[in-house]
Amino acid sequence: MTTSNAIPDLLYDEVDDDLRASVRDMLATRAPWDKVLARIDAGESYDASLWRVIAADMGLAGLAIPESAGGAGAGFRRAAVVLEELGRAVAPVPYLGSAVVATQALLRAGETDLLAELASGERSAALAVPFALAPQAFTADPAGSAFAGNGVAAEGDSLSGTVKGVADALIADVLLVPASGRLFAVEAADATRTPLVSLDATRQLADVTFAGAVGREIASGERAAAAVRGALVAGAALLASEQLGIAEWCLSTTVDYLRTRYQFGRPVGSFQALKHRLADLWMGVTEARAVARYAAAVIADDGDDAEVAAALAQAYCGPLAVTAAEECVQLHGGIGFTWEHPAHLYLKRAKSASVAFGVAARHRAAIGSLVNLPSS
Amino acid sequence: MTTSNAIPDLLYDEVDDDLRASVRDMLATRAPWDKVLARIDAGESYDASLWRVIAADMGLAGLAIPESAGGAGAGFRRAAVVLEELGRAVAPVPYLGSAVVATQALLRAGETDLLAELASGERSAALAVPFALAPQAFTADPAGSAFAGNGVAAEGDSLSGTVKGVADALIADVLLVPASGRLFAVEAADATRTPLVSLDATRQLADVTFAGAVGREIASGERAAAAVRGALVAGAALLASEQLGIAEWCLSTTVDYLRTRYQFGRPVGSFQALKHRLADLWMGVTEARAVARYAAAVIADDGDDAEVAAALAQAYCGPLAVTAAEECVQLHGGIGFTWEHPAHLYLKRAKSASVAFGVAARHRAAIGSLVNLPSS
Amino acid sequence: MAEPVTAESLRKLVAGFLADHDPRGDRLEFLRARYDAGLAWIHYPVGHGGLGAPRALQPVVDAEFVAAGAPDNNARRNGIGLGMAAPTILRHGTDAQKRRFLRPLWTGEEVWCQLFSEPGAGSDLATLRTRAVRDGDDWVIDGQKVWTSLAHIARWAILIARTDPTVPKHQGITYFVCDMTAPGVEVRPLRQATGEAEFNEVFLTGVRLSDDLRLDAVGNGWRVAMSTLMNERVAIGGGAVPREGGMIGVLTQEWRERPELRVPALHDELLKYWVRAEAARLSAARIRQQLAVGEVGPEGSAVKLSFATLNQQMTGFELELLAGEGLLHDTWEMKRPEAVDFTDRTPSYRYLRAKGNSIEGGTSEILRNIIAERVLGLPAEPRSDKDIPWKDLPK
Amino acid sequence: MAEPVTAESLRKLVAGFLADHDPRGDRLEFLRARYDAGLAWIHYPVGHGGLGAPRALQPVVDAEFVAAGAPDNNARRNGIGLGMAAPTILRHGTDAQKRRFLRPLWTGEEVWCQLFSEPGAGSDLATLRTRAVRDGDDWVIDGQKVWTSLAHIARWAILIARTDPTVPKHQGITYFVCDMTAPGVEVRPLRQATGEAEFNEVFLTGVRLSDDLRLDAVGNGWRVAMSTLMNERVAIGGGAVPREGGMIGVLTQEWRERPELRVPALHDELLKYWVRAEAARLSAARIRQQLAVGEVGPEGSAVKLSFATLNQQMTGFELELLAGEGLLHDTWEMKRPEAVDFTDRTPSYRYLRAKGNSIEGGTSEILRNIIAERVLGLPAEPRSDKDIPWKDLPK
Repeated sequence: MTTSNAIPDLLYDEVDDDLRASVRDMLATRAPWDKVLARIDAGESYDASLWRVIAADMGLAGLAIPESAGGAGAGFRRAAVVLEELGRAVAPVPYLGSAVVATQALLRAGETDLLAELASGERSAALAVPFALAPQAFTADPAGSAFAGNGVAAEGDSLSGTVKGVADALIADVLLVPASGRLFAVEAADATRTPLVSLDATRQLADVTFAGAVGREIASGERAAAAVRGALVAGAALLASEQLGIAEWCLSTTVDYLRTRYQFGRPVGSFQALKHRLADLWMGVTEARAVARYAAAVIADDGDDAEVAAALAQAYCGPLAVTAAEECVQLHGGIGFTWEHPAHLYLKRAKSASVAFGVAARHRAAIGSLVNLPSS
Repeated sequence: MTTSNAIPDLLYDEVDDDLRASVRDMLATRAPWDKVLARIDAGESYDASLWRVIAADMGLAGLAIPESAGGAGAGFRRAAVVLEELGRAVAPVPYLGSAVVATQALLRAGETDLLAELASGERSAALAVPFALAPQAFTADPAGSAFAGNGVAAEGDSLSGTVKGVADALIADVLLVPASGRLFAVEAADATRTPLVSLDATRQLADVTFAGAVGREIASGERAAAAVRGALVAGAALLASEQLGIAEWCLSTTVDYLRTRYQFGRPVGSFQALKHRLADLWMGVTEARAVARYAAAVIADDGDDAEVAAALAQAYCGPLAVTAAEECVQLHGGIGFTWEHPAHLYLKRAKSASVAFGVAARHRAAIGSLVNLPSS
Repeated sequence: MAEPVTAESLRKLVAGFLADHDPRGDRLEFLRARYDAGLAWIHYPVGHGGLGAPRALQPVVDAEFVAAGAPDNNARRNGIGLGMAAPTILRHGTDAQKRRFLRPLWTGEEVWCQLFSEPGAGSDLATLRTRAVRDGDDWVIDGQKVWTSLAHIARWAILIARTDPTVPKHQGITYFVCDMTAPGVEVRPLRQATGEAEFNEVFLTGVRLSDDLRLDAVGNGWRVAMSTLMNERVAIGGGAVPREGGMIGVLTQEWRERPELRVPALHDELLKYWVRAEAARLSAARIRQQLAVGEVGPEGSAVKLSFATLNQQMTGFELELLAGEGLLHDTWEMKRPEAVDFTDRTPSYRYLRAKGNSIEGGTSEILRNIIAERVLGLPAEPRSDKDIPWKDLPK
Repeated sequence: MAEPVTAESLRKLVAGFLADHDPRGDRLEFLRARYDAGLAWIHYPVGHGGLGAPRALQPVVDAEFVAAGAPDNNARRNGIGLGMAAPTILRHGTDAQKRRFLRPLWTGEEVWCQLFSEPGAGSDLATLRTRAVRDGDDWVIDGQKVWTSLAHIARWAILIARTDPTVPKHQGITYFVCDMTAPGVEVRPLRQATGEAEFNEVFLTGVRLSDDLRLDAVGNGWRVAMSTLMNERVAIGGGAVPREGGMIGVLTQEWRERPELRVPALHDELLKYWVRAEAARLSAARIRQQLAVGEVGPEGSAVKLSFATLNQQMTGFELELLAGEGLLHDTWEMKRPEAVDFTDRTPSYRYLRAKGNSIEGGTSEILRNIIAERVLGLPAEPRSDKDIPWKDLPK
């Protein structure tokens, strides 16, 4: 049984607060929700210029990359603050995929060249696995010839096969591809990326096909498996901060609306049934914040409890963000169900995120295995 | 897959209404809740004189027994109306155990002598299995030498062993005992019945021990197994009507209280959060009524859907009655948590009943098997 | 009708009608004749498409026409007309109004829509701002309506508007039939979270309606509107469903046919939905049995409420069950469907569309208020808005 | 204290104190000396058991005394005194009151109870009916209080009573210290659903309290009581728990040690509780971290609310997990426990006792109101009872 009774610092420090303020300001200017929505109507997807500002100009892509590899050495705890703000703004940028998942894969694999490129914000990367793949579902094949969870095989350095429903691949410059027990870096231009109509159009998925593309081996064997699994664990853990941001936006937007909307001669927010629901939601958000901060801290500190923390994060924060978004739609009444109100963007992002890295039920089952609570 | 799209009559007819009124009147006079509570304080259990009135004087023990066997031939649908009222009054009588479970066992076994005694109300019987035994957990041993679910073995007509936590045995004259693939009738006086301090003191459980007691064989082999299983299915199905009665009492008592209790210068029942909870509870009670009536009708008609109907009844009505009782305690505030208020009697009866014949989760699993929704 | 109407006598009547009218002939002619023969909605009065017969016998008549391969009136396309406008006109309209509107409504020649909801009103419908000002024999309408399905194909609308802002809000409302072809009526698509524009916004600018389009007395509109909405809820509480009908059937089919989707931890949740769906189905059936013997209860609201909750939860569960597949959608292009086609669309559409179930036709919150007050008899909230002139209300 | 107090300086102080006082000597003498040395509650002022030191350093002092095997003040037996009466007396009492009450309170010589709740008041505490009428230098108290734990062993009580029924309810209340040995104080056990009498009813009949037992000004009792209750909620939000501490630990232990109880359909539910318990634990830890750096937020209410909900659900789940065993109880005889011993009792006791968690110390409904209004800033319900004289309120 894994127990972790020592609890790391779960608060934000002043640097976090400053970071949050600058990211929030920048997003309010460059990516207000109506611009995000307009991109969807225009059939566009990721916002490359916004990403350039975040990754290169503000230098946030390298937050979790050590200074030795050209990063800021600030760790995943601070990256989590950025993710909260990106969730709060449903921003269409590949921060999670590139600055968390791919970054962690490279860190675990011991790769440094590509890491330096990511740190500078020049290029971005995505791990070529299905967005819905749960960490615990990714296992190195015992024969060492393939990874479970995607459909790519390597012959020498030549890769073939298709990975379905990959997040953040459409905007990536480099794809990290697990194949035949090894982990490769492939130029994205050498793969065929088919955009998919996605429930969450602010993080559009793609099918990625390799037809003899040349890969550069980054790691193999145990190290490769650990890199991919570690990347998925970090993704699941840090996604919780995005989900927290989504939930906070939904709660505060709903509260603001109900304070000013009058019905039956009273502010709607004075009706007790709604007050109690919002109080419950606030409780959930409060707990989600502790859970998300814990997950970020454990990943940042490379703690023993990482798998539990990540599973807990997705078991709790995934459904909570969905509940927050659903309450936001419902308590706005008709207006919250329209295309011209941002609530649906949050609903789609929250629901999609709750499936990412595996649904909550899978994470609960993972906890059962990790803490010795077997099903039978 | 069992489907049952044809829906029987789920309403009450005038005879039901009259029956309900007479049972309710009698219980209001003879077994108001403070008398029920006083029995508990006095360390007494079942109310034998009340049972005599119900079983013999009012002739209700034989409702579901055919006229040919001395009963009223009115069927389980009407017995369900009696059970609703008994639940509503948390009455300490063995109607479920004797007039439903034991009666159904005898009907299935084709026994008539004892059935006639039950019909007349002269004697009562209980099936000697644990109260928490789920119908689907009771299976005849393939070797035919014992039944799973209780611990009694027969050598010839001599029975030995102990059954734990049997309901309605303390007041029974005759025990129906599954043992070694056969079903026996044993004089209760020939067994040792150890009363247990029970969560629900209005239906006190007992451990029943046989030490070479002589049994009269009622059925054996397939017929015995079918009799016991059918009795448990009927018990699970009809218990739903008791649970409906509990839930209705809790809902209406709470509504009455909140209409007249003032806080903050208003009737407490005018606060919207409580109104919405009570509306949800009313919805649950409304659905529970349909489910309970369906279960009673299917058992009464010996329908193909009996096992699904019984599992559905316990999967839905068991938890609903518990919710109703819990809301009743909570919404009465402090007073509902005191010994001198009847709410705790309903809470204990509801919680205990939700475990009887197996908890809801077991019944859902049973439905999964019955309607071809396997777990993996 | 001297003889009591029975299933038998109705079958005979239909047979006689079919002998005289070829069900394979001109569709509209056939439907008009059916109306004139009193075989349209048989519980309506003679002369208005009915026979004054028990409503419970309608299925007998419909079944005979279906068996004969007769054309139907495409009821799905005119749900508001048939379910809401018609009963309201029947109850509150003049004889001339009934004669003018009911036949083309039933045959589907004229589609209806409903101009009740407003952006500023929401659940508190009675605060509506759309004004109707008397001008000679006409009324001049100005305002904005919203959530109007079918407005883009409708010939007529039922409309409520404020005729007196100086009295409390429920008292200053009047009910009209609005000519959707009148100058000043502008219909714009209203797009939802699904990307589709199933509804419309309707802008009314100086729309002139003659006074004979007014339904019932001036100032009596709220009462009339309430009877319209009652009909809506009865309609929603509607038809019989087999076990595993509707959304639970989608889930059980996926579970049975695609073993690779089965995650043990989702099994009990699936069965919980099965139990709740079956309980809701039996409960709806019991309510129909009550209706059939005349015990009309308030349980219809419960059916709508439990449907909305369950449908939302089950569509959410479907996306979890499908995992990666559930993250895909078909298109975000704006379409204008005439009817909601729930089960044939993508799971993502179902999930999003179901979110409207607890808003449209009375929010779940309002339904809970109704149950608490009208069924359980719990006291109303303290209200300050019932006695104040509409113009002085906080908004 | 010129020097800033540090953990180091405190350890030195305790060491010095221990050098002078044998922790194995007379218990009461030791405790009194500890109080007089300012090492009781170090954040209290000098002269009243403290050093005016940061509260966060208290654990340092306590740990030193524990390590030395010193006797403690049996804080559990006097929770109301320590958690509620003491801070209120400190803040609102006269110097004489502080000197009279605080030392024997801290040492445990005098146990305290709380006379706030009344049968007719409930969550609307301010409607209380207990009267206090001035008579010379005394006040004469008449009324009935309820839910009074420890009343049967208490020497003193904090009491609120109505001194002016002609003003609105919050304004006519005064706060007293009640002498539980005074004539006219009658304590009767109040039995709960568990069968035990953990609480009492207290009948006050012509009880005379001298005016120097009044705390703060006449008519100021409500404000004082609010500060008392604030302390209660902070106290409930209390201590650190290891992973799987409390009720979730009971469940996980049963699941691990008794494989025969494992029903697959209960597995995911157990894990759901695990997740929620761990989230609640981390959240409580985060709140303690905030408190430690001085960010006192309203999250304490959330800890109490989520504890109550989760504890009730988990104790209910335990009975389902145990099936037949869960249907048994130990005894229905009336007992009078001095403290709630949760984990060592039967599962049936836990289930029943947990029902009180959402009522005692502020109902979950009231806590939700507090969160909605004070944290989220949602508007209050319209209220008519704030400006009406108490005597004219509907009751």
